[in-house]
Amino acid sequence: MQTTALALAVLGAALLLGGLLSGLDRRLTARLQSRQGPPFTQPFFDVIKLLAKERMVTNPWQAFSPLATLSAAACALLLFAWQGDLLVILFVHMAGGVFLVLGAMASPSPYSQIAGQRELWQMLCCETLLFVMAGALYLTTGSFRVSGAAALGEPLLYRLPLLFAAFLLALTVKMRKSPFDLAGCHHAHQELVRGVFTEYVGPHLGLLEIAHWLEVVLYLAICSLFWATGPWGMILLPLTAFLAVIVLDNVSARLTWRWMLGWGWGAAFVLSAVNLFWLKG
Amino acid sequence: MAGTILPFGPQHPVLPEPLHLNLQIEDEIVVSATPAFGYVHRGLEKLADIRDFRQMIQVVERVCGICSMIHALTYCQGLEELMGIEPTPRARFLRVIWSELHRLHSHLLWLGLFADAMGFESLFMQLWKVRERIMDINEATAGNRVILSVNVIGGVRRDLDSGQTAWILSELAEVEKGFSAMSRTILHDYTVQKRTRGKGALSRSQAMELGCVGPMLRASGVSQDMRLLGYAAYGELEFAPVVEQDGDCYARCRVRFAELGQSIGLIRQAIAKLPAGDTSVPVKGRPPAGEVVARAEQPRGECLYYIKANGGKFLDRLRIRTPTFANIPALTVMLPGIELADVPVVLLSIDPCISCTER
Amino acid sequence: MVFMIPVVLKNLFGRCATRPYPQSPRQLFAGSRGQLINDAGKCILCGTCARSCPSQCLTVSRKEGLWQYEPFACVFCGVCVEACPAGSLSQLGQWRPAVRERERVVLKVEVKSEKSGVRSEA
Amino acid sequence: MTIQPGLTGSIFFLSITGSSMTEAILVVLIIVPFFAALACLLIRSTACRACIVIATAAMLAVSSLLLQGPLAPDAGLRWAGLIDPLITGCDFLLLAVMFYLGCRYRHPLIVLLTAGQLGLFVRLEFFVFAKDRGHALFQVDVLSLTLVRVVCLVGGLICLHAIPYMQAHEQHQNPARSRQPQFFALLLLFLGAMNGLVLTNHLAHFYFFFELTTLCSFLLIGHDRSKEAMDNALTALWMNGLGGLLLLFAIQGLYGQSAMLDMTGLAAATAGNQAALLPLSLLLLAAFTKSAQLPWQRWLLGAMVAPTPTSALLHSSTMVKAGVYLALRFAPAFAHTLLAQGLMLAGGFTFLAAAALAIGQRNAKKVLAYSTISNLGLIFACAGIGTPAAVAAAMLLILFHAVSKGLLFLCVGTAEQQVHSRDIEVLRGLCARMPLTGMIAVLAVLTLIVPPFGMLLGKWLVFEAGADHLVFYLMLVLGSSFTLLYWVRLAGTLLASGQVEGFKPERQPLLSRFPLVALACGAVVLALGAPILYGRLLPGGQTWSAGRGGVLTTAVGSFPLDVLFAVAALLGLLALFGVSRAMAGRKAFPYLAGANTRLPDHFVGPMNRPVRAMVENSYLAPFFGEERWTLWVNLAAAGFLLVMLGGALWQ
Repeated sequence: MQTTALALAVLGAALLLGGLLSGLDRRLTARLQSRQGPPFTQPFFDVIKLLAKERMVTNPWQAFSPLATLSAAACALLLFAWQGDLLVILFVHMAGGVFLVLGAMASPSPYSQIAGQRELWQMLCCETLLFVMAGALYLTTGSFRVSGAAALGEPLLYRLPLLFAAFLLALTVKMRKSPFDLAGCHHAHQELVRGVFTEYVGPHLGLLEIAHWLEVVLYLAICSLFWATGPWGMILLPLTAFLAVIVLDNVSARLTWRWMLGWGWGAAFVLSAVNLFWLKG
Repeated sequence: MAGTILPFGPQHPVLPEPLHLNLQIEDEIVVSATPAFGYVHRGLEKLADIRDFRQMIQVVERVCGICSMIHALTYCQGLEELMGIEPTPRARFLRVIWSELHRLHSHLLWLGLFADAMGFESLFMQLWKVRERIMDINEATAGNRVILSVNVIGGVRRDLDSGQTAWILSELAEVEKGFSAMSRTILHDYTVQKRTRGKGALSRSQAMELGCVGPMLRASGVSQDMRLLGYAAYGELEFAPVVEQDGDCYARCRVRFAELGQSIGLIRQAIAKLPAGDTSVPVKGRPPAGEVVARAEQPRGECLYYIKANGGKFLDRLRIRTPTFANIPALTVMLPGIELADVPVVLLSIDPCISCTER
Repeated sequence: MVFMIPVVLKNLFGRCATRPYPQSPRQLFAGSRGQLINDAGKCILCGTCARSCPSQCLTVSRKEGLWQYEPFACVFCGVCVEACPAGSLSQLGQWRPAVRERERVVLKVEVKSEKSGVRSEA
Repeated sequence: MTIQPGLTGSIFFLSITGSSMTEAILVVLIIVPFFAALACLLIRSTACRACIVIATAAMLAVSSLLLQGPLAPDAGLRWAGLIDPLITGCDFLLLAVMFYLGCRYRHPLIVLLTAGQLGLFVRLEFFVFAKDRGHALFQVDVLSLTLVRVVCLVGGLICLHAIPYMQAHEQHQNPARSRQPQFFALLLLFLGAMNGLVLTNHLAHFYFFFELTTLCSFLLIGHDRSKEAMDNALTALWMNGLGGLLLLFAIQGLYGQSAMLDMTGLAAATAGNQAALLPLSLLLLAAFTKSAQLPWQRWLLGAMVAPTPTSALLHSSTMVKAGVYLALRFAPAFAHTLLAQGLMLAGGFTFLAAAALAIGQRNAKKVLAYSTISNLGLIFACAGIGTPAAVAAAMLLILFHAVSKGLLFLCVGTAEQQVHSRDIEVLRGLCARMPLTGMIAVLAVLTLIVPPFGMLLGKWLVFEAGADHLVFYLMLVLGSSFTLLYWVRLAGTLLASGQVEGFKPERQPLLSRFPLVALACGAVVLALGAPILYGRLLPGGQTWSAGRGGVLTTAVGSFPLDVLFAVAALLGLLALFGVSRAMAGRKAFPYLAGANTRLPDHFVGPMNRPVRAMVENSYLAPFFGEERWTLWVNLAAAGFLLVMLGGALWQ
């Protein structure tokens, strides 16, 4: 019972944090573009409005996918909060991505189907880099548990600088920001309209939005592992990374997924592999 | 199997206007593209049957929301030629000023949309922020922001006093500062170059063969500009067309960006040389029977008006050939072979004005 | 990418270019073609405005003494204002406020009389 | 043990003749299929054949479940005098048949390889092997039990599915004379051979069964007698013949080291023996050919021309597992040597490269084939890592892979008979046309890639076991991501459709439906029973505490099965609710840029004509196409094999 209450509290906090981060993102992006931007709480109003709308689907699978994506994100976050195994957290998180893609591909819309495949490339980018990071965590701390990072005594960043750079790429991809907002970006001004979200409306879209908040929070939580020596590092490093991604979003055009796979991911994977060998060697 | 077939438009968020493309794609590479028209056809040319030749000025202004001033200008110049009217010198210079203001705001708008097509949102916002000053000038001098409605047969409806011209010059200096601050991003940014260089390239001969006009043609190395005809006061001003050789999206971007500076230079020259006098000559009577072809350089290229009058209040025939219509055939050559992600970029590179095209 | 950084940072710490319209509208420039109004006192119901209007949004009926205006058809070109021989038409320095329903302005004009009335119909 | 009434007659018969229960079951498992095969061949009535197949499948299933280890050390010894000459005799017959086939199809390579085998076998049998063979003929441990149950349960279900499949297949092919008797005889014969292969403890007998499965494979691949089928069957025969030859050399070498043919004994006796590494590496090479590991993948890809039950049974869930079985059986012998490291890298490379090649495939069966090769590579790598955790992971992977992959093959086979194509693009939207088969296929894919299902558990174990070997770990990371990619794409393609009006399962024969549903339930139940399975499969080591509070804990991590199952169950309930609500609600047409017509996937195209919006997946042939990469990948794989051999020679 106590565990359930605690889990709900963690999820509530993550939801609040995710929504506020989304609000901060929108506000800050607006200011960087010389616009006023919405209030910080706007994402909450948006989601509440979406949840209250009519349910419509083009394929019944679309009713299932958002639920699965959301529960995978929530489950991964809870596992993180309970200091679980990073590999398992990544597997669970990956399952969320799987359902997102399945939902997108289930619809007959060509936009959403093409975006589903792009999302797969994006997952390839993110997941490989994070799994390499899990390997690095193991090599440094002797354990795949996230608690190992805190027990290390010094910031992981000192030992994994190259991996951190690679992680920033994964974070950009995950936050759906330029130059990698390929499979669905926050506004629909993209050749694939809203990518994997194109065919979602109302409550289903609302759930996906919440899932996205939780995923961003999870990534920032993983980011905090890089400086897990104290609360300040655990707050400031992810926040800096978050802000850096938003600035990057505003100073670059969108690139193509071929570039992302060829140059972006290629370089990031090599960097992280070099970091891994360096740790061992 | 026929591969992927995608309806690109008419209501696609990337497109500023409803063009429809039937895209056939394989592995996200375009195999073929078939444009389709008619989604926003309004039959404006046919309105000549029920609106008299003066009212038609306001109608042709609405052919296009972005280059409205030059539509009206071309129409008025055509009728002036037919009726044998010579507009006053001051009117001719004022027409240049407003034309170039229009070109400025159109090019800034296009640069913004172009940036948006490649997902560069902040550049888009920044350019439109700069554009706001031009819109302010339009509103302060002509009364409206976009559809200026300044042209009449025989001259212009509004005048500029010395205070206004001074203010325009100072505002233009700000505008120049504004877009110059973007020049390195637009011309040298890595991500922008990745998305534009080598995309949708047209050789000189291809551009000529496909009948491209305006910046499209100039970007492929052809020095063609209707302003060289010397209509309005262009014959008395110094300028040379901006020409680039590569013929790709990047070259088109360079041409239009350079034309921003050129337009500001032309306005400065026109204000400096602005003669005194009336803004219009009184016009009596109706256009005599006969036909005339008028041409002018719009931001998107050559605009052509064919006017046939029968001596009555209503024109016999009005036919408009807009620059986008001339540039669209190039799409069928430029699109195959590029990535789906580059379709909006290449599409925007012709600066499509679909309302113009479909009238 | 680096070229854009100073620009966005300047935006971040500078004043923003947008304003919360319609709470704080911008003052229009002098000579802007805003809302069209007819001073019933000066109107002579000659019908010149209706004949010159390119969008045909004006109808004048001398018999009934009515001057009618469809703001939703009006293109705010100002041709009627210039054509008006009595100088009764003018354009305000502000735009028509946004409304939810279609409006039509019907003006009762009594030529050579001071009485007039304005009413709107949905 | 007491005899339960209602067991099949043969068990009853054998048990009353005085043999122990376990030995009776062994006989049922190995001998009965041979007789059933004979019956199939002789009785040409369709109904009778169906009855024989069903009865055999049921008998095998029950027997495999009843089989319990471990065996007495002298198990089967008293029949040794009977069995040994029998098998030796059959061996000569088998080699003679293969030699004849080589001559008949004028395939010099097969002739040469078979002649080599024959010569070597004669030498070994008459001049090398000692006559005294005083060791257990059978072994029943966790490994062989796992495989026997896979063979009997999954294999039995596949045989059932084959009954209606072959009926339809022949209607489509319309041969002059039905070849179904041969087909089912071969399937049943194969089941017996496979049971023998995993249960025998005698290396020479193992060789016999190994070759017998090769012959079955050849005959089944060539079943349709088309030119393509025959070519591919011959490829399979010569490649596996090479494997047989290598195996014989390995047997000779191993016998030379410790003078015994007891497999478990050999594995223990040669551990730490440097000189045994060379024969062991030959043994691994033989295993590689059997499991179609790179660079020997060609025969398995070619084998996909066979009727789908063949692919499901031989080429995904059972026969190809013979190779990994051999590697796992001898894993203790080469643990912690350079050879093991080489095996790990070669397996890891196969895992990665086959997964990458699968991305470029648009033939559904070939995707499944590449995925099989890829997963077998992972299992080989586990044998190379050799830790108890890795070996346990390997067994889990064998089990879960057999169930899910067999199921997927059956789904593709069922669909194939409706749409007459194996092209993924033709299968697009299968879930709308054949809701039951489609959804089961999607479920099967999900069991392969999503926690808490078994494959991912196995993979998690491999990740944790392999994290100390960086190159291997990176291969694992990349390979897993590629695997995810092609599976999700396949499942998404099956789902892609609009306008689903309720869930109305399609009509299909009971014998088609039952195996599908049973295997689907099996996949889910196996995942549910995972904690219990761990308890059985994992050796009782110090570092292991399986199933404590539903959390599987290792020294370096933990897998919270309880949480994941709770979430999955909750999600399932919510999904039922959500989907039914969505089905009841308003249906929408997809976004087609505002040009929709009255048909859900048509838009108004040029000249106002309706055009169908279509999507084809990106297979990226330039990046992942097999035409471009096969040569390079094979060269690299050969390089890894050389490294492996070099590792053996170096030490």
